[in-house]
Order: sequence, then C-alpha cells, then structure tokens
Amino acid sequence: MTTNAAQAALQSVPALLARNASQWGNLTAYREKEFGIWQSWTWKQAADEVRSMALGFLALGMAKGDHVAIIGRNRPALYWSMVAAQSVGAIPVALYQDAVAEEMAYVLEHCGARFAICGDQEQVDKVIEVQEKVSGIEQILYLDKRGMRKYDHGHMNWLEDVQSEGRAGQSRFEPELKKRTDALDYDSTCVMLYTSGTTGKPKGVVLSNRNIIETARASCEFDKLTYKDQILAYLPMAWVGDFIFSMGQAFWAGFCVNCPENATTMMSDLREIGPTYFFAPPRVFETMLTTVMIRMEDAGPSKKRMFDKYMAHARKVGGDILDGKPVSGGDKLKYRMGEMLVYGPLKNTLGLSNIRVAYTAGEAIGPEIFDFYRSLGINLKQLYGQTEASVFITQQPDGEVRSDTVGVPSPGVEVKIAESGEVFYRSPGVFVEYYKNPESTASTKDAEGWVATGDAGFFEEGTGHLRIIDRAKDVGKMADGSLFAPKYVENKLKFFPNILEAVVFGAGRDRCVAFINIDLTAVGNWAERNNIAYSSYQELAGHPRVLGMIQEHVEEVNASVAQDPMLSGCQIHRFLVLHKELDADDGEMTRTRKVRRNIVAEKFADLIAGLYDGAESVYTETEVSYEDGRKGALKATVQMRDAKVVPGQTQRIAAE
Amino acid sequence: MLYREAGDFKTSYASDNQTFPIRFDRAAYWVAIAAAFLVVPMVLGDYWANSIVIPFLIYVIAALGLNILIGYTGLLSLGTAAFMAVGAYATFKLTTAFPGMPIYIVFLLSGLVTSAVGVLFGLPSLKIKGFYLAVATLAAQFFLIWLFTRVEWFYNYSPTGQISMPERSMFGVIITGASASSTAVYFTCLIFTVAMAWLARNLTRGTMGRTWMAIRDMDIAAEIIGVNPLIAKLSSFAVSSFFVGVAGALTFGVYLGAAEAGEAFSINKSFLVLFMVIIGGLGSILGSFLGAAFLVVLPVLLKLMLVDGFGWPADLARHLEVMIIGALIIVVLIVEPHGMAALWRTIKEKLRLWPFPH
Amino acid sequence: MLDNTQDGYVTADGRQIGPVVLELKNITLRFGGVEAIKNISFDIRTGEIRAIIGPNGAGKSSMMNVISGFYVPQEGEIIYKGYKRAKMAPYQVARTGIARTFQNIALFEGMSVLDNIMTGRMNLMKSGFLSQAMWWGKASREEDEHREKVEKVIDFLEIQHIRKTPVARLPYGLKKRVELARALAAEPQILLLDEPMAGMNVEEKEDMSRFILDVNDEFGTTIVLIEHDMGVVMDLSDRVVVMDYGKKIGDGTPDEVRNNQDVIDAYLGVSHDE
Amino acid sequence: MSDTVLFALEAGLNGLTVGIMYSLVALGFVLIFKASGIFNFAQGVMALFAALTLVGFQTGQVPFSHLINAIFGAHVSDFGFTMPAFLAIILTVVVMVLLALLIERLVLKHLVNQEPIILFMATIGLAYFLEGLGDIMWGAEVKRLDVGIPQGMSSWVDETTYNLFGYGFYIDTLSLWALLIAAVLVTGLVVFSQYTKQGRALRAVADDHQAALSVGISLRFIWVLTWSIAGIVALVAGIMWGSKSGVQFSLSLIALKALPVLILGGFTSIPGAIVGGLLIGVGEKLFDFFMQPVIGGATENWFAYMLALVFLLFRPQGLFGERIIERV
Repeated sequence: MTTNAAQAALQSVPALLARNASQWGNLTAYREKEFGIWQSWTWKQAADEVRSMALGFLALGMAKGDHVAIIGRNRPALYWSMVAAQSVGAIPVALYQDAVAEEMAYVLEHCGARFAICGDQEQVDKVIEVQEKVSGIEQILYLDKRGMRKYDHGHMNWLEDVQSEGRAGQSRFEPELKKRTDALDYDSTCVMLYTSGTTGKPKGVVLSNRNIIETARASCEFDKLTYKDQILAYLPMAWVGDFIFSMGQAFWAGFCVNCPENATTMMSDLREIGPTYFFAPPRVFETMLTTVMIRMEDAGPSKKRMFDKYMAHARKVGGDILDGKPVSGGDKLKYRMGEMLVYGPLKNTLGLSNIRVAYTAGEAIGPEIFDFYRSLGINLKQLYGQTEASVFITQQPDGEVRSDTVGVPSPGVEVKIAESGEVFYRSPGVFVEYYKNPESTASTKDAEGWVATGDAGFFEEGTGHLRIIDRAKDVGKMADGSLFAPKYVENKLKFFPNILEAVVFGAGRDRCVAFINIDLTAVGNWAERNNIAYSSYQELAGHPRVLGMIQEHVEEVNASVAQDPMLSGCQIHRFLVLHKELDADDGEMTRTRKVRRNIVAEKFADLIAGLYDGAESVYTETEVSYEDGRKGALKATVQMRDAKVVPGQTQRIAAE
Repeated sequence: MLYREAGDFKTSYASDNQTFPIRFDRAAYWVAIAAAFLVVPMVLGDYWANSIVIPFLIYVIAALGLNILIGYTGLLSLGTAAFMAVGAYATFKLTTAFPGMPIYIVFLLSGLVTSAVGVLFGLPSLKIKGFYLAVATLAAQFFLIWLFTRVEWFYNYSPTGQISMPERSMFGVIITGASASSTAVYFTCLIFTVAMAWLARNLTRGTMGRTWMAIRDMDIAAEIIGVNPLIAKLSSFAVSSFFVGVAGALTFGVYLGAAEAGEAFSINKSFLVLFMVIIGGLGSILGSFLGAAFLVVLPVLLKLMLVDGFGWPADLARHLEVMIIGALIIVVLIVEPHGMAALWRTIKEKLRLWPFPH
Repeated sequence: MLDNTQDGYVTADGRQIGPVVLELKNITLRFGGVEAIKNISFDIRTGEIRAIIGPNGAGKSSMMNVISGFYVPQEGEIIYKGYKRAKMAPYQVARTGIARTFQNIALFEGMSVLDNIMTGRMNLMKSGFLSQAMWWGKASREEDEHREKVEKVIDFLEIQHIRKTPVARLPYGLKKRVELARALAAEPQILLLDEPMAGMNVEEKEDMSRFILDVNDEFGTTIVLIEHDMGVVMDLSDRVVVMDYGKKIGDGTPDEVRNNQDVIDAYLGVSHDE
Repeated sequence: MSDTVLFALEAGLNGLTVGIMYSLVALGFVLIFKASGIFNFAQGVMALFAALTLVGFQTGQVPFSHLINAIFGAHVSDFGFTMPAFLAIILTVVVMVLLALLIERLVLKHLVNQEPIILFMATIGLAYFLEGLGDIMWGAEVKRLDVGIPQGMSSWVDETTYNLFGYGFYIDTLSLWALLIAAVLVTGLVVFSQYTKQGRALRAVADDHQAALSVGISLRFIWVLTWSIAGIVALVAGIMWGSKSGVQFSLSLIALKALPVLILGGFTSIPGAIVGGLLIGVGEKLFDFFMQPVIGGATENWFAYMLALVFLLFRPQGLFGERIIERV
C-alpha cells in the first residue's frame, strides 16, 4: 500500500479504529475502573464492541446524517457509541451531563437528535423530561441498567441489548454497515460539539473528519505521542478537548484511554493509572497545589522544613533542569536528592510521576502554580485553542515554556493579529460551520478561512510567542479613553489562592471596581488556623478579617497593574466580596466555569451601583437554584471597601 | 518515600488480591527470600545459627499457629508448649517406630497428630470462650506434660525419661542427630517456615480465614451469614495445632536433639509464644515473624550487652529480661494493641503518603 | 382490598407479588415467665416488602429472631417454602436463603468492607480445605468469581470508595449500608432488616429507602423489615403487621392498617418515645 | 475404720491447707473481677512479690542490691538491722497499696475501654514484670519467711486423732492457723463491704457499673481500692505459703491453680472462691491418693484443670456463679 493510499484509507475515525485493530490488536485501548479493578479492552475488542453497536444501531433504524446525543460521564462504551454512530453515518453530539434540563432541551431541539444515549438513569430521566418539549427523540439507549427495569421500554433499550441484537443481525446488516462506513471521507462530519458560549445560546460546531484527524496527526507529532502513552479521560465528553485527546489523538497514536470509576475517585484513579499524557484546566492544577500545601501544613516541623528547603531549591533550578539549561553540578546533585526525598514521592502521590507531556489551557494559570509543577520536573505546558479550531491554535514546544505566553502557532496553523488586536487563525482544523446558524458562521469565519478568536493578544518580540490579554470584546475603553482589560486584572487577582473568582467592572467608567469570590477551601483553612468561626460561605465572605486580607491582595494587584503603562488605569478602586459563589446552575458561569460577565453585571446591578456611589454596604436579595432544581432567595448585606491605588503612574500615562 | 505506586494498577481480581499488591513490597519479598536461601547460608556461623536464626525460624511457625487461633479466631490458648510437646513426642515415636520414614514426612505427620489432639482440647471452645477457654487449654498444658513425663511408653522406657532424636537424613544429607550440620538444620527450618507461612497466608486470605475472623469479631453475626461455629472453631484448632506441632517436632528433631517434656515444653514456653504473637501483632502473618524475631533476639542482645559487655551476673540479666518483656507486653497493648505489625503498617502508610503526613 | 389469592397479587405500581413463601403459625415465645410473643400468625409472600411495626417492646425484634433462628418458639410452627421448618440453628437458617441485618450493626470490625461483604458469600463458596491451603485451582478461581459478584453489590450500593477501608473507621450510616451489602451478597430469597434506618438523618434515610426498593425491584428479593419511622414504613411496604405487647393487632396494606382502630389506639393510647 | 480411709482422711485434711492457699489467691481474683471485670492473671505473682518484700523488710535487705552491685561494682547487701514482723507487714501493705496506685496510673487507666481479653493479656504482662521486679529487687534465691506463726506437727491433732482412730494424723499447725486467718480475712472483707462507705461503693460497682458511675462513684478510686485489697489478700496468701515452703518462684504457680478454682466457684462469688479452693485442694489430694497406684503420681499438676474442664462443659457458670445469658 502506498502512503497516499494508506492516507486515503484513514479518512474517518472508524477507519482509524480498523487500522488500530489490525496494527495494535492486542494492545490495550480502553480501561475503566469498574467493580474494583481496571477492566481492559484491546483495540481488537474495542473494534468488536463498536461494530456490534453499529449493527445494533442499524437494527434500530439509525439513518445517515441522524444526530445522536450522547450524555454521560466518560466511559468506554460511550466513546464506542460515538464511533458506532459515525460508522453508520450518523453524527454524534456529546452533551454536558451536568447540564440542566432547559439547556439540554435547547441542544436536543437544535440538533434534532433522533437518538439519545444516556449513561444512567439520571440522564434518562432528564431526557424523558425534555421529551415533553422536544419531539425529535425516538429512541433512548442507556448504558447502566440500574433502576431502569420499571421504565416503559417501548422506545428504550439497554445498550448491551442493542449490541446483542446487532450481533444477531450481523448477516442482515453487515453489507449496509460496510457501505455506510466506506462512504465516510475527510469531509464527512465527524462530530458536533456545542460551545458553551459566554453569551447567548450554545452554538453547534460541526467538525469534519479532516478537522479531527489532521489536528490529531499534527499534535501527536508535535509532542511525539505514541501507542505507549496513557491518558485519563475525566473531562466532560462534550468538551472538544476531550474529543481530541481521548478520541482523535488516541485513535491516531493508538494510546490507551483510561476512564475513572466515578467523579469522587478521580484523584485515586489518577494515581493508580499514572498517565503519561495529561490535560487539566488551571483550576485542577490549582486545587491540587492547594491540597498539597494544606496537607503539608500538618506535617511535623522537620519534615516541613525539609519540604520547604527542597521546594525552594526546585523553584530555583527545577525549571531550568527540565528545559535542559545548564545548571551547576552542586545544584543538580541537590535537585537529585530532592527528587528522591520530595519531588519523586510528591509526584507519585499525586499520580503525576509518569507524565511526559501535560497541558493546561482555557484560562490563564497563575505563574506560581505553573512553575510549581514545572519545578517538580513535570513537563506542564500551555496551549491556546478553541472548539472552532479543533482545539489547537498555539502551543508551547518543549524547552520554550513560560507561564505568561501560550506558545507558538501549532503545526499547520497560521495566526495573525488584526488591527483591533484580535487574534485570527487558519488551519486544517478549522470547523466546517455552526450547525443551522449561517450568520454566526459567516461572522466568525471569513471566505479565506480565517477565524476570529474573539480574544485580543499580541506576539511577543523576539520569541514569537503569543500572549493573550483578554476577550476582544471585553477589552474596552474607560471614560478617559484608556484601555480596560478586565480579564487581565481578574487573572492577577485569581492567582492568589484565597481568591476563587473575580469580576472587574469599569468599561466606560472613570475607575474600576471588582467583585471577589473567596476560595472556601483556602480561606476556610486560614480561618481555622486563625480561630475564626464561620458556618457558611456567606458568613466567611463577610468577615472583616477576610475583607482585610482580600484588600491586601487587591492592593498588591493594583501595584502590579500600575507597572504596565497601557493598563494602569485598570486598578481597582473599590471592591466587595460576593455573598454567594458564582455558579453555573444560576447562569452566572458557563459549564466550563467561565464567568458570564454581562449576566453577573445585570444580576448584581445594585451592588455595582453601590460600589460606584461609595456606599458602605448594600442590602441585596439574590435568586439561587439548588441542586435539585428548586429556587430560593439569598439575602445579604454586602460590605464594600476602598482599595489603595497607585495614582502617580495613572496620571503620568494619562498625560502622555 | 520509597514507594512509587503511580501506574501500578490492577486489571484482575487475582492481582488485586495477591499477597503483596504493591510492586515495591513484592520486590522486597523476593529479595528477602533470595537472601534467606542464597546469602544467609554462606555467612551463617554455628553460634548465630543456634542462638538466633534456627530458634527464630521455629518460633515463627509456632507463633503462626498460635496467631491463627488467637489473632484470627479470637480463641485464647495457654497450652502452646504442650502442643509443641505433642509434636515432639510424635516425632520421637514415629521415627523410632518407623526408622525408614523420610524425616520431613515424620515432621508433617507429627503436625497432624498434634492437630488431632488440638481438636480434642478445642472441643470445649464450642461452649466457652475467653478466659474460660484459657483454663481449658491450661488443662491441656498440665495434663499432656504430665502424661509425657509419667507414661513411659512415650519416651520408650528410657531410664532418663528423656527423648533423644536419632540420626536421620534426607536426600543424603544428615538432618537430625548430633552430626547434622547447622546448614542442613537451617535449610530444613527455612523450608518449613516459608512453606508454613505460605500455607498460613493462603488459609487466612480466603473463605476459611474470613470464617475465623467472623467468629473472632462477632460470633452472632458470623452465624447469621451461615458460619457453623463448630466447624469454624475446630478447624482453627486443627490448623493452629498443626503449625504448633510442626514447630514442636522441629524444636525436638533438629534444634534440641533431646528433650524432656517438663523442661523443654513448660508453661513458660507457652507464654513466650503468646508474647511473640501479642508483641508481633494479633491477626498478622508478618507479626508472627516480627514477634518471634524480637523475642528471640532480645535475650541474646541483653546477654551480649549486660553479661558479656558489663559483666553482670547471668541471672540478673535474665530477671531484667523477664521484667522488660512484661513491661513491653503492657506497653504494646496500650500503645498499639495490634503489635509491631500494626506499627509497621503505620510506617508503611506514612512512606506511601510521603511527603504528606496523612 | 387486596386481591389476596393463592398465587399472589399485583401491587399498585405494577409489581407481581408471588405466593406465600414463609408462614408463621401461632407462634408463642417465652423468656422464663414472660411471653414476648403471644400466639402470632402471619405470612410473607414472595417479592413483597413486609413491615413489622409496633411500639418499643412490642416483640418485633423477637419475631425477627424467631424467623432467623436465634430464638426457638415454645409453640407454633414456621412453614417455609411449603414445608414445616425443623428446629434450626441460625447458621442453618442462613443456608436456607434467609439473610438479615441487625438493629445494632453486627459487622466484623476487624475486617475491611470488602472482606465483610465477602463473608456474605460464605455459603456459596465450595472450595475444599486443601485447595484453599494451596491457593490452587478452585480456591483462587472461586475467590475471583465471588469477588466479581461482591463488586456488583458494592457498585449497587455505591460504596466503591470505601471498598478497602476497615469497617471500624466508617461512619454509622455507611456501616449500615455495608451490613446491607453483606446480607445482599448472600443472594437471599428473604432479607430481614431490623430497623435499617435507625439513627439516620433524613438524607441517609432517603438513600436507604431507595436501596431497599431497588433491591426488591432488581433482584426480586422478599424483604421483611422492622422500622420505627412510620412515614418510611407506609411508603415502602406492601403489607404491614402491627404488634403491641407481643400480640398482633393489625395486618394488611398500609392503608388498612392506618385505619385500623386497634392500631390507632395502640399508637395514640400507648405513650412511646418515637 | 480401715487404714485406707484413715490415710485418705489425713490426705484430705492436708488438702484443705493447700486449698486455703488456692482460696486466698482466688479471692484476690474475684475481688478484682467483680469490681472491674479484669481477670488478673498477676494475682499469684502479687503474692510472691508481697512475700519477697516482706522478707526483704524483715531482714533489712537493700532493695536492688544485686543491680546496684552489678552497675556500680559495690557490695551492698543489707542495712544490717532486722525489723519486727509487725512493722514489716505494715510496710509491705503500704508497698502493695502503692503498687495498686501505680498499676492503675500506668496500666489500667490506659486500657479502660479495651476488650477483656486485651486486659487479661496485659495482666499476664504485669505478672512477668512483677516477677522480674521482685527478683531484681530482692534476689531470686529461696527465702525463709517467719512472722511468728507456729509451725510443725500439731501434737494436739496428733493426739486427738490417735485417741480416736488409733492413728495420729500429721497436720501442720500452720494449716490450722491458715484456716483461722483466712476466716478472719473473709469476715473482715464482709464487714468492710457491708458496713463502710467504700465497701458499699465497691458493691455498687460490682452490681452495676453504669449505675454506680452515674451516682458519682469514681471508677479509678474503686480500682485502686480493689487492687489494694487484692494486694493485701495476696500478702496474706504469700505469708502462708512462704511460711510453709519458703518464698520462691513456685509460689506464683498457685496463681494458675486459682483459675480452675474460679471455674468451680464462679468468677463473681467470694464464697465460691473459698469453697472452690477447698474443694480443689482436698480433691486433688484425694485423687492423687487413690489414683497414684493406678496411673502414677503428681496428678495434682493437672487434676484441678481437668476438673475445671468437666465443669466448663457441663456447668460453665460454676457452682455459685450467675448464669450468663447472651442477648442477640
């Protein structure tokens, strides 16, 4: 077979699966912790499972071009159902499993799914609830049989029954399956994923086989991923990253995808598997570091001293050693000692020992957090990406890793910066279209294939690394015309472990103010150590000493912001600590935990007004929804505080 | 600190359920076995063999046996030495009656004989427990020893009342008798100890072990899940006595060579083994090793230090030893009722979590 | 009214209840001179959830102990699966497919959760002594097979995260769940639950109720339970026996019992500390 | 009367003496078991320790002299004076009370909520410790103990029986005294427990732990009290036994004999302990007397235990003990 022919044959995910089953048939493709051990499937077994599922789908009458909604936590069978759907020419649409019914209804309605594949009873219930409004769903399939016996199975099937039916009807459906699978090419749709969208309704991003496979190939080569790698699939299946890592790259490179037992055992499962390739949003790394520090608090004094000493040394030389920069022999020796006493065991208990490549993305990561992991010898890097790009836009090559950039353009990606400062890119990974939304498609992707990221950024002189400042539309002007980049300031605030979220306002105003969410774990711990009693988030958030502490943080940030001549107008003059945690269930954040700035501004307009008119405190009532869907009102009197700003700089810049 | 467990995952119940599920422990175990079989015999001198290593190995077997009874089944016995005596006398009678019988088989048969006697004296355990049972086992201790010293048939009418082990060999190597080399004795004891520990582990990890532990932890609940208390308790007595009997057989056959029941298997020996089990750790195989090692090494160490080092009179050192052992028992029960094995578990847990304190 | 035919009936939520599996006839139990149970008769049908309620000291637990073989009644007979049951020790009763939990948790504190649940399968494990001693062939194979079954139970009751934890370290609510798991692991035909929700908070009670219903639903296990929380009893059970001072004062569906004058009198007239 | 019966009668009477020793040790057991549920294995060693201490005081020995000599190369042995028995006994009582305090403070306090079996094993440890301590403090050689109790053949018994049966029984005067002292001791205990505040507290605790605690009786005080009394009882037993056959290690072995005595008498019954002790003392002597020709001598070693075993199988609660009912 010539390379071209081979290439031609590998134009769809099912084709990749077929290749893997013949090339790496006996290598482990999937593992899932279930019933106490890691159940494993080889590529060959996985291919069999997918095939029987696809045959079963045919038996159920799944047609070409049908949309198949997939809802549940990361489980091998759900990944297989995606490939099975692709095999019969249908389009898998992964949904966020923690989405509330309304959101789910919108997506199901929008994509017109005929089939819904659910992880368990909980998801089935949601779909049934939605079915009252959305008429398109004809069949519900479920994976976990638990509690499903009582349901009306007129239009409902257990996934394994579907598979057995497929196996039974093999001879009947085989030719049809082959025909449909063979018909798949580079331009047929691989998957449709809904972007959370910081504003408005989610948009269905249509990604073709070309998008996925080209991206997977390029990124695998970039980081030299091979069939020997291990990955832990724990991020939502509806997120493009999981699709690229656990499907695209896994199928391309042939590495093993490991699914944790459930959300509560994620950390111990991570430790057991010890992945070699790992992705986590900054929040996860941050939580992990916070836990490390909290757990070390209880250590005996001598151990604590040892830990601090070696961590200090790691901060000094660890990053350089990882980057292969020259380090003195003595330092190297001491680092080796530290590796034995501290770094090695630490990485081991966190489950990060075997990591070759780790990425973080999605938002800015605190430099201290980033450097902490790098100094331990974990090759943590940053990438910049989007659903519309099949993830990769820029990423950091080994040896050129820094916390404040997002790296150089990924292989095959072109990046340009518009006059407005907005970042544009063009690549084989660029999405086909927004499903049933030509206007948005047109406004995002121009005729030449350039896609607007919506982020403002610039290429650093000399290194060619991209730096992202903020959302392009969020970068505004203040009343005096100086630049307003809230995200920039917010990120600086969020680098403090005590601050979980921050929202800065100031567009069109003469000065900036901020909402702060404290980190309950970190501040709670601090409170415990300082004998501050509290019974709730709200009480802790309103405590004067907490406010004092946050004020110090804000002032520190102000001083740092003042350093940057372009942005020194963004210093925070007044702030408050919000009485509730911003929550996706209340619509204040996206499911990927990005703050929805406008909604927050609207919801807490009274508080913003208070901040600007100089009130000491403001009484407010907020609607909240509980886990079970009930709604309630939260009443609070929120304290407001002034923060010191560094005036000299501002004035000087203004004068220029 | 030493443990590197990331990536050490289990894909089958057999591997999850193995004796040393952690890679590092498994390696350490094989290293220890290799050292015991390959390195120790090269460096072992007669003094160390006779004063520490061989008694240690034999006591491990006895402690394992008693631990099955006390630690796993919760049945207290103070008659260990008597059952050891049964093993010893069975060996003597068997090997003198059937001189051609392979000596290892003799040892095993002696274990079986002890097993039968153990079941007999275990019968009261069906009705009684705790101290009451301890009294019943004391009856075994005194009655059996009396039997062995008074009934001449047991010592083949020897005028001294002693039994002495004739020379026997296996595979052409002299194992018993005065001319047996300490290496041969060492290997005999090592093979038996390793095999018995393996047996003990197997029996305690599966249904039988769980049956015993169920009886130990809550006999009512054990019955409700279908445990027949009669079989559970008697099987524990049988297995325990088998171990103790083999230990007795080895004590007499390869270690002492000659014995008199009242002296070699007095109640003090019962207590010694009991202490090994308590200090080592109730309900732990490893504990039986640790406890035996500790109580075998302690007197030697004290003697080396006090008598040979400081020139103390030997009896003073011995009294101090008795005092220390007594105090240790109390301290162990207060600080860690599950003994050195539990202490080791805690240390291991710390090492696994290192650098975190918990 | 129930359609109380020989072959059983169908409940309001559509579950098929089978014929009588266990029948207690004129049971009288005495401790010395005290009559703990006075001439009580009732039956239990396959697949139903049967509750025994009554004030403290009504003799409910004694009744359960009679069924599970701890107490031998002086009078009366127990008919199980059509045959009169001979006098049996509790472990023999267990082997006939009756499992139970206790009011005061009776777990093996020195063992892990997994081992505790594995003990539940004791009667289903058949490997011989030698095989176990050698850990060869049947014993090790059997251990793995039963572990798999036990893991299904662990999964069912959602206690994966504590699988290897020593039972002694668990909080009360989880211990109760582990005890249920151990009983379930035995794959019983009849499951006796002695106050499964005693001492639980509302959330734990809800969980436990769900598990009881699920067990009945998924495995078709007949369940007999004693419970104090009337709300729970009425929600869960198909039929209820009411006891007071060792006598049966009511028997029927929750609705029937609720409207029974004797029962109302017993609950209103007798002061009790619930 | 035939000679056999006469000899048996004599043996039985002698058994009575031994039986009293058993009874006294068993009494100590029962006291502690009743008050705290602890099965004190160290009771026999406490008797040994008390006797050693008494002799040490009487003869003016320097405690730990062997140890001191070994460490410092000194040659101390005694202070060079002797002490009247009366004073020495009082001092020994003080030591036993101190010992009780220490045991409570160092051992029991830390084992409060442990299972009985753990406590039992702790007392085995205690027994070893005390045995070693006694030997180190006072030396391990056999010592003569004489607090002035008359010894030797009771000529009165000899003459009386000679006159009656034509055969003079050999009974040690000490035995008669032992009987008398034991009777006084038991009477004293009964009076103490009936008529003093502490005694009533003791009985309250024995009847119902929880209830006693709830009315404000300090458990720790009760423990010290019972262990002190047990120590005094041990001293009496030690004096008896020591006067008879010298103070030596074998004294601690009667402790073991006390176990079957308890099985017979019941763990919680004071009269049971007394009667049980006597029964076993007489029983083993008689058994040995009759069985010696058949199965050989020295059956005293095991007779008591086998008898207990039979009892365990057929009447586990003993002669006087309360029936144990287990509730599910």
